[in-house]
Amino acid sequence: MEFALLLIGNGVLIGLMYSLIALGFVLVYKATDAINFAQGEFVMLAALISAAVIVMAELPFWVAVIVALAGMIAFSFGLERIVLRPLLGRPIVAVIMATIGLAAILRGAGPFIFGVETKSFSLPVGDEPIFLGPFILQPVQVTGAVVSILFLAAFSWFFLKSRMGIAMRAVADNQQVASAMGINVERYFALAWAMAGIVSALGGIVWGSMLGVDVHVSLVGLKVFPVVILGGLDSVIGAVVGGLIVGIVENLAAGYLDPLVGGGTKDFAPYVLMIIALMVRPYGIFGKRKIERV
Amino acid sequence: MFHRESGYFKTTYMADMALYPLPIARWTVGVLVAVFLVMPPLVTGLTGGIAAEYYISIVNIIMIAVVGALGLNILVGYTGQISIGHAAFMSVGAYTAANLAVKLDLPFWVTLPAGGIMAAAIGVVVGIPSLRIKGLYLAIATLAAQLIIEWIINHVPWISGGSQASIEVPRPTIFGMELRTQRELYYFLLFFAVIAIIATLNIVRSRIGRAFIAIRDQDIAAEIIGIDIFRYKLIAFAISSFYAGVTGVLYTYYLGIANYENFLITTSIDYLAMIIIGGLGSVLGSIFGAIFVTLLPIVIRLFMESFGTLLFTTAELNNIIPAVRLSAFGLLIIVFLVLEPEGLNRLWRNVRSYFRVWPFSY
Amino acid sequence: MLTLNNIEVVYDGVILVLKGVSLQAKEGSITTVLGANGAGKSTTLKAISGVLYSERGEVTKGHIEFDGQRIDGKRASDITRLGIVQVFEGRRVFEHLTTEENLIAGAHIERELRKVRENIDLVYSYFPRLRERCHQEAGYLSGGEQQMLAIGRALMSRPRVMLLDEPSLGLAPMLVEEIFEIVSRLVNQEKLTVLLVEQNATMALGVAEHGYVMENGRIVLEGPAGKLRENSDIKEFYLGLNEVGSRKSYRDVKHYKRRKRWLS
Amino acid sequence: MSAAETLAERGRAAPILTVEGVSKKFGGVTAVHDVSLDVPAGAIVSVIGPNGAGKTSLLNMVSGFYRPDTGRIALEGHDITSLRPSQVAARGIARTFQNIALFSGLTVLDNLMLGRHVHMQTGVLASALYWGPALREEVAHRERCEEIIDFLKLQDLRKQQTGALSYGLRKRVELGRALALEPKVLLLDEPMGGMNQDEKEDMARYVLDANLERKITVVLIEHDMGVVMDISDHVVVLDRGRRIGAGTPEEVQRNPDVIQAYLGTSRGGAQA
Amino acid sequence: QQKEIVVGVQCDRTGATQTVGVVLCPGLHDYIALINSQGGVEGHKIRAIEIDHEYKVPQGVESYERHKKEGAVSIALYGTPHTQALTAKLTEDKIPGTSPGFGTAAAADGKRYPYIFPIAATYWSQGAAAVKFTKDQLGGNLKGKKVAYLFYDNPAGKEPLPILEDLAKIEGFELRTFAVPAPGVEMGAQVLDIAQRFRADFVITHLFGRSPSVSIKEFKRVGYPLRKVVALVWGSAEADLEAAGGAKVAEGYNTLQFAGVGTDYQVHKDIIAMYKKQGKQPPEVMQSTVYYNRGILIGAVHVEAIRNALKAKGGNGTITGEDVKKGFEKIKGVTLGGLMPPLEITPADHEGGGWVQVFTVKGGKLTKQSDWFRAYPEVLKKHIEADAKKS
Ligand SMILES: Nc1ncnc2c1ncn2[C@@H]1O[C@H](COP(=O)(O)OP(=O)(O)OP(=O)(O)O)[C@@H](O)[C@H]1O
Ligand SMILES: Nc1ncnc2c1ncn2[C@@H]1O[C@H](COP(=O)(O)OP(=O)(O)OP(=O)(O)O)[C@@H](O)[C@H]1O
Ligand SMILES: [Mg+2]
Ligand SMILES: [Mg+2]
Repeated sequence: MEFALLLIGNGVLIGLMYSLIALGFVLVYKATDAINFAQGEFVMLAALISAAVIVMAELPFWVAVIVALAGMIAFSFGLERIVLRPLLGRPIVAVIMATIGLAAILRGAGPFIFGVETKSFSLPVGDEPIFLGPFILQPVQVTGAVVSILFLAAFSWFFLKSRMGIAMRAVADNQQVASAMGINVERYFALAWAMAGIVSALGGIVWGSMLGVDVHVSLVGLKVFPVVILGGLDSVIGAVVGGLIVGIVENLAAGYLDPLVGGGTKDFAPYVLMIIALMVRPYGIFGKRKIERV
Repeated sequence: MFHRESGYFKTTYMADMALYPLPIARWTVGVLVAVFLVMPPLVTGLTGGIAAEYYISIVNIIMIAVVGALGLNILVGYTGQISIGHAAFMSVGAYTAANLAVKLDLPFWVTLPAGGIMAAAIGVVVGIPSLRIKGLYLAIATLAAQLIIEWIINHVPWISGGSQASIEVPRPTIFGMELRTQRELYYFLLFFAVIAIIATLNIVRSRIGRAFIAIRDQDIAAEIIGIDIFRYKLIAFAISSFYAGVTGVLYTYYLGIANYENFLITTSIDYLAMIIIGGLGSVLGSIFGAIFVTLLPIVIRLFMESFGTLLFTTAELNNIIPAVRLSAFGLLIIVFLVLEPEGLNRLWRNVRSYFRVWPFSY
Repeated sequence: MLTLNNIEVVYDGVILVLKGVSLQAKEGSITTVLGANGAGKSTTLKAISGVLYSERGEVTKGHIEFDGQRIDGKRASDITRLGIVQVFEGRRVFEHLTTEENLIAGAHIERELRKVRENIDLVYSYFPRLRERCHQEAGYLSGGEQQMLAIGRALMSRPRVMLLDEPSLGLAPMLVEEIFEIVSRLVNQEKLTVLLVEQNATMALGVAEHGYVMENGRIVLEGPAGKLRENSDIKEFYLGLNEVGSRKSYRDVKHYKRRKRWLS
Repeated sequence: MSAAETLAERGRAAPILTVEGVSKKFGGVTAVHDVSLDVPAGAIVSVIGPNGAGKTSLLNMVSGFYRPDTGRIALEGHDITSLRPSQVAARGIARTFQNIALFSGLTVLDNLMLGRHVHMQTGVLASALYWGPALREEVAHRERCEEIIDFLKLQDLRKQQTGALSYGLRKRVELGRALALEPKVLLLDEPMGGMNQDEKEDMARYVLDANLERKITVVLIEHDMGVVMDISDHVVVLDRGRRIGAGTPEEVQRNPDVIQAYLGTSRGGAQA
Repeated sequence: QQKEIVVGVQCDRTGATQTVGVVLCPGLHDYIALINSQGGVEGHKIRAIEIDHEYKVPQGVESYERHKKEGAVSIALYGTPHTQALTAKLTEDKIPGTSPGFGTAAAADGKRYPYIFPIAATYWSQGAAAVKFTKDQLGGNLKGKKVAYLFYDNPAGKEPLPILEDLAKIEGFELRTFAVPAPGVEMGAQVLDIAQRFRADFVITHLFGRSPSVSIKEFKRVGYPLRKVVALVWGSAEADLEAAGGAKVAEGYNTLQFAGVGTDYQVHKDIIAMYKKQGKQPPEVMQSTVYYNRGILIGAVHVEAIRNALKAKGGNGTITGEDVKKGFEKIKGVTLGGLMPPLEITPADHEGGGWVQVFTVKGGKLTKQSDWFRAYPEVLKKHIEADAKKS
């Protein structure tokens, strides 16, 4: 029983770390209807920037945070401007493909620019495990979880209550009409990408310090899919709840299912759960359903 | 394929509905077929035996890719169901054929359709969620299918042939002749590529294909005019996975081994890239896309190899080429999408419609 | 106050849709544009509001002036800031936003929160039905309610000019009247200028001061609404009246009837 | 044949479509409440009512798109209440949509051919071959579609993509697609919406011709009272999901409930 | 007579295993350049044509055909799926290919796979060696001990399983397996299980990519001593330690190596001298000695094979893939000052003995812990023979 509790504890923390990455994905989808297949590479880029500042330039951690935030915001702005804006209103698969192309560019150019060797840095929270009852918590993961929850609160408020948030949802709903309401559609798209950039920057720092920094960091992008689908592609709270579910299910699967079937079920257990969940709720737990009327 | 339409009148519906209603188009197709038939000896004559093997090997890989891309386009381009798990069906086909070929000693003309049918059956199962799940949610459900199929192959030795998950397959034989060299495999692959192309052209212009497009454009209306959309989505999944299964089998015979690590998500994404870049909902686009995605990295590399030495040393080049090739691949995809989001096929049509009235442009 | 001078509009770089359209909307009155399907009425409105560009359309000739300022080529959001707002054909509410959020989005250019609240109350006073549905997702409102919301949303920015595209489309007769009444009231009370595109010519010519008839991308007839109502072609093709002025029955329409086109 | 005679004659015809006490709720909203309706074979029956009255929802239930919470729908005496839309279509009910729902990537001809989907049989293998029976079937059905093309005067547009057509033409193609199904009952949801007088007259003509020449029973939703009163044999009025009146056009026009809920009193109403 | 002898080099500098490729391939090239700068092999320059295949099989096939076109007499393969995919082609075309540390373990059998040369300890040999090391660490007796096997859940990860299971029976220890599925960025549950539920006495890990470093971090977190962990060859590089937070964090961690570690070998001095002579700095990747040295090893084996082939031809005439294959099969006694194991490749044994060395993290550095050794050859032989019978 205690083992199960420990597994769940693991799952909660790692799940919230997944959410951190999923949030960036959800923001972009929610505001611009674009699926960002380069989310993992975004995180990798942020991690590379932070590592460059800390390891190569040997500057303090907080400088790295600022540079990574600024860098990712600038990058997202540029990306929106150069790549995604011309694709506005084009078929959704074109946007998907563009982000796949972007992922290739980042994977090719990122290590080339920032150096191929693996770099590591640690968060100022230290490396010593925290003991909390039976739980042994890794400070990095705790940090990631806290950041995730902070973002959840901030973004939930933003979209539900703030006028900018409402405007952003209006843009997502119908760009043309939104522009006729005096909403500067491009600016909101840029804003959405910048927000995704911010989340990715922090995701990159946390994951980068956990995994060590090189191209492999981008692998965490793969974890996003079951998370966002379970929670609902366009739901901020969904990203967090989805992350928690995936984290917990993964851990329980590894703890209890693996010994039975003799293989790593961790990766596909969440996917199986996801399909079952989708059969019941086709738009995820919190996703909004498409309004279909004739 | 530059043809002019004026001057030909069709007197029967049959003539109006032919695949290539204009004589000039029939001629072009004829010439193309002839070119493809004589290509290997021609290339061999021009470049010498070993070099020819290389060039033909590239054509061979493209022809295999064409089959897979056509299948995926039926599902994604024509029926509008995005799939990111296409490669998994290829591995289903590959292992089915490999097991039949090794355990039961069956020849390729049995294992090939068998691989296709098995993949189609699994495809139908994977398609079942499409009853309720739509759009991107479905796309990611197919990603799940990819992972689950990979997992099963990896963990069931009876399918995978052991912990290495690879099964060596004897080369295909025709009339007692074993096909080994690229030149010999060329005709083998060409045969199936052509069949796949013709079958796709026929399917998409007939009742089934129209139903697919109807589902893609307006699923509610499709259902209300009498199309059982669930059934047709499953049919689309089945046909598409059949093609994928055949692709997997062809690939297995081409390599002489079945191995699921040839068919991971990256492969699925490559195929998706082919049809998006080539043009969704277009047979010609699938072919263009297969060519483009296969050739692009090779061309970029050859280009860099030829001109890079002017600026860099070989050691530097070894480091630069891969990075640049990957980035350039991504960049070209993006540039291309920004310029023509509807794909190569659209670009081709624009060129063609320009020439159609040429030299009397408006 | 709003003048279109000989404008041409091209879609996709090749499809010429408006071929030299000139018209004016007088301040504080309703000006209507009639015309068959595909004549280019909506395109005209989109050219004014600037949303044309998001449909790959472009004003290639002529100019559009508002208060003596050229506005063609400006971005849609900037034009809205000048006080011109379009109510789209076919309602086009933000489906996933609630009624109230739709209104808030409509007031995007209004900075003061207090004013936004005031405007919402004003809209609710015009359309009490909307208050009842204020927390309902707009996509599930009925057609009429969506139309009210679309107009109400446009009012939220306190525009000086409202471009109304077929407000009666799909609405029940009583509602059509109601909406036209409200529009007239807005024009009278709030000094709103309205450019109205309508298929329901009877209603449109009833409330408008001046009218234009558009055919195939050109203005083919214009005049005061009263005059237009008397025009025999208008009577037959837009009002459905026969020569003697009484309504003819749809059952009596012949299979092959005479078609009138002013120009082509 | 005067209108009155037709009606008397048709009133006696056996109902081809019967709707008995159907209701439909969405969350808290009752879209349709206990509505019954008999559609005599060969008649044109109009359903009118304010926006949100539940007219479209009623059609949606008939065509199988919504499943009624209660009640029963029958075609020629056979229960079709719980059939799926495609099965309903196969039984012979076709419809058009309030907001046009054509297959925009296909040509006019292909849209009509799709209308004939339920009458065709070709399977996957046969169509991959496109030879023999498959080809013969295509040709045979192409002929039927050509008849409809002639009927609706769409000859020039056969090979045009429907996405590029004008609104009025798209509505006509949609009617054509429904007719291609060779339905027993045709459901039309605001076929004249967004049209000008001229086009409405054309559309009314086509509907009447389909009814008289092709003997198709028509259920019509329309807000243009001029059209409704002129061409329908029978009118049913809904309000807030309930049936508040029914009868001949004249009766309905005099019904005070209907006037209060729907028609109002002035020009916008009857356009007369 | 050939002026240049072409060797094909498949490499992954942009794919799933790029962190290996960017270090390993330069090592290989540097060694060949060194040989060329010393006058080549028997007077022949060697041209190593590298093609990056992005760890994708179709590109691997294309690169193979390209190498063939360029006239390659041997090919340094890279990647298990690629090796599998090309096995048939290599045999048909009679071009030998090397697959150190990947490919099938059964390919050690030169009779069965005449043109595939693992040239280094296969996963079977590594598994056996890891058990031997475990036994030594646990005081020479494994009876009743608990050994955990933490592996990447793909064919390569699963390959040592039959050997481990067999040895568990022979040595009487309890083996439990823990799979880490791709992408392996998280394994909290498995490590927790090993440390707190199973309570393993020793852990053998066989992980790839990012997962070795994640395993180190997780073991640290749950407080499991790293000195009771031994990693097979792809979890043993400096990069893995760095990613885990630096070598000091990983104190005690044991690694299996099939090439020497560090830069204290003569070749390194020679390579540095070569760069100096060209007026250049030696490449930074040289500091990643685990992979760099493996690159050297691969280069050296190819060079030796070619040397043997040329010698057999008596210095004149052109050598073919078939000649080089025979050249491989004569390799013996090449040590590069201890960087290479006492390799002895024969027509029957393409693995060359299956030697490994253990290096342990001590004082923030990978330090040599054992000499070259191999373990349980009889068990391995039995498996190779059984596998050959299967087909
Ligand atoms: N985005 C577009 N791209 C290309 N052509 C267009 C586009 N929008 C409209 N058109 C064409 O421009 C012409 C005029 O269209 P418009 O919508 O302005 O007509 P309308 O007068 O408003 O008709 P309706 O009464 O049907 O609304 C039509 O022929 C239409 O096909
Ligand atoms: N799928 C649905 N989900 C939720 N509510 C719905 C749905 N379909 C219809 N409604 C509601 O049911 C009621 C009736 O709608 P319906 O579309 O049938 O009206 P209608 O009579 O056709 O109106 P109109 O004349 O405006 O087309 C409305 O209040 C509508 O909001
Ligand atoms: Mg319009
Ligand atoms: Mg309706």
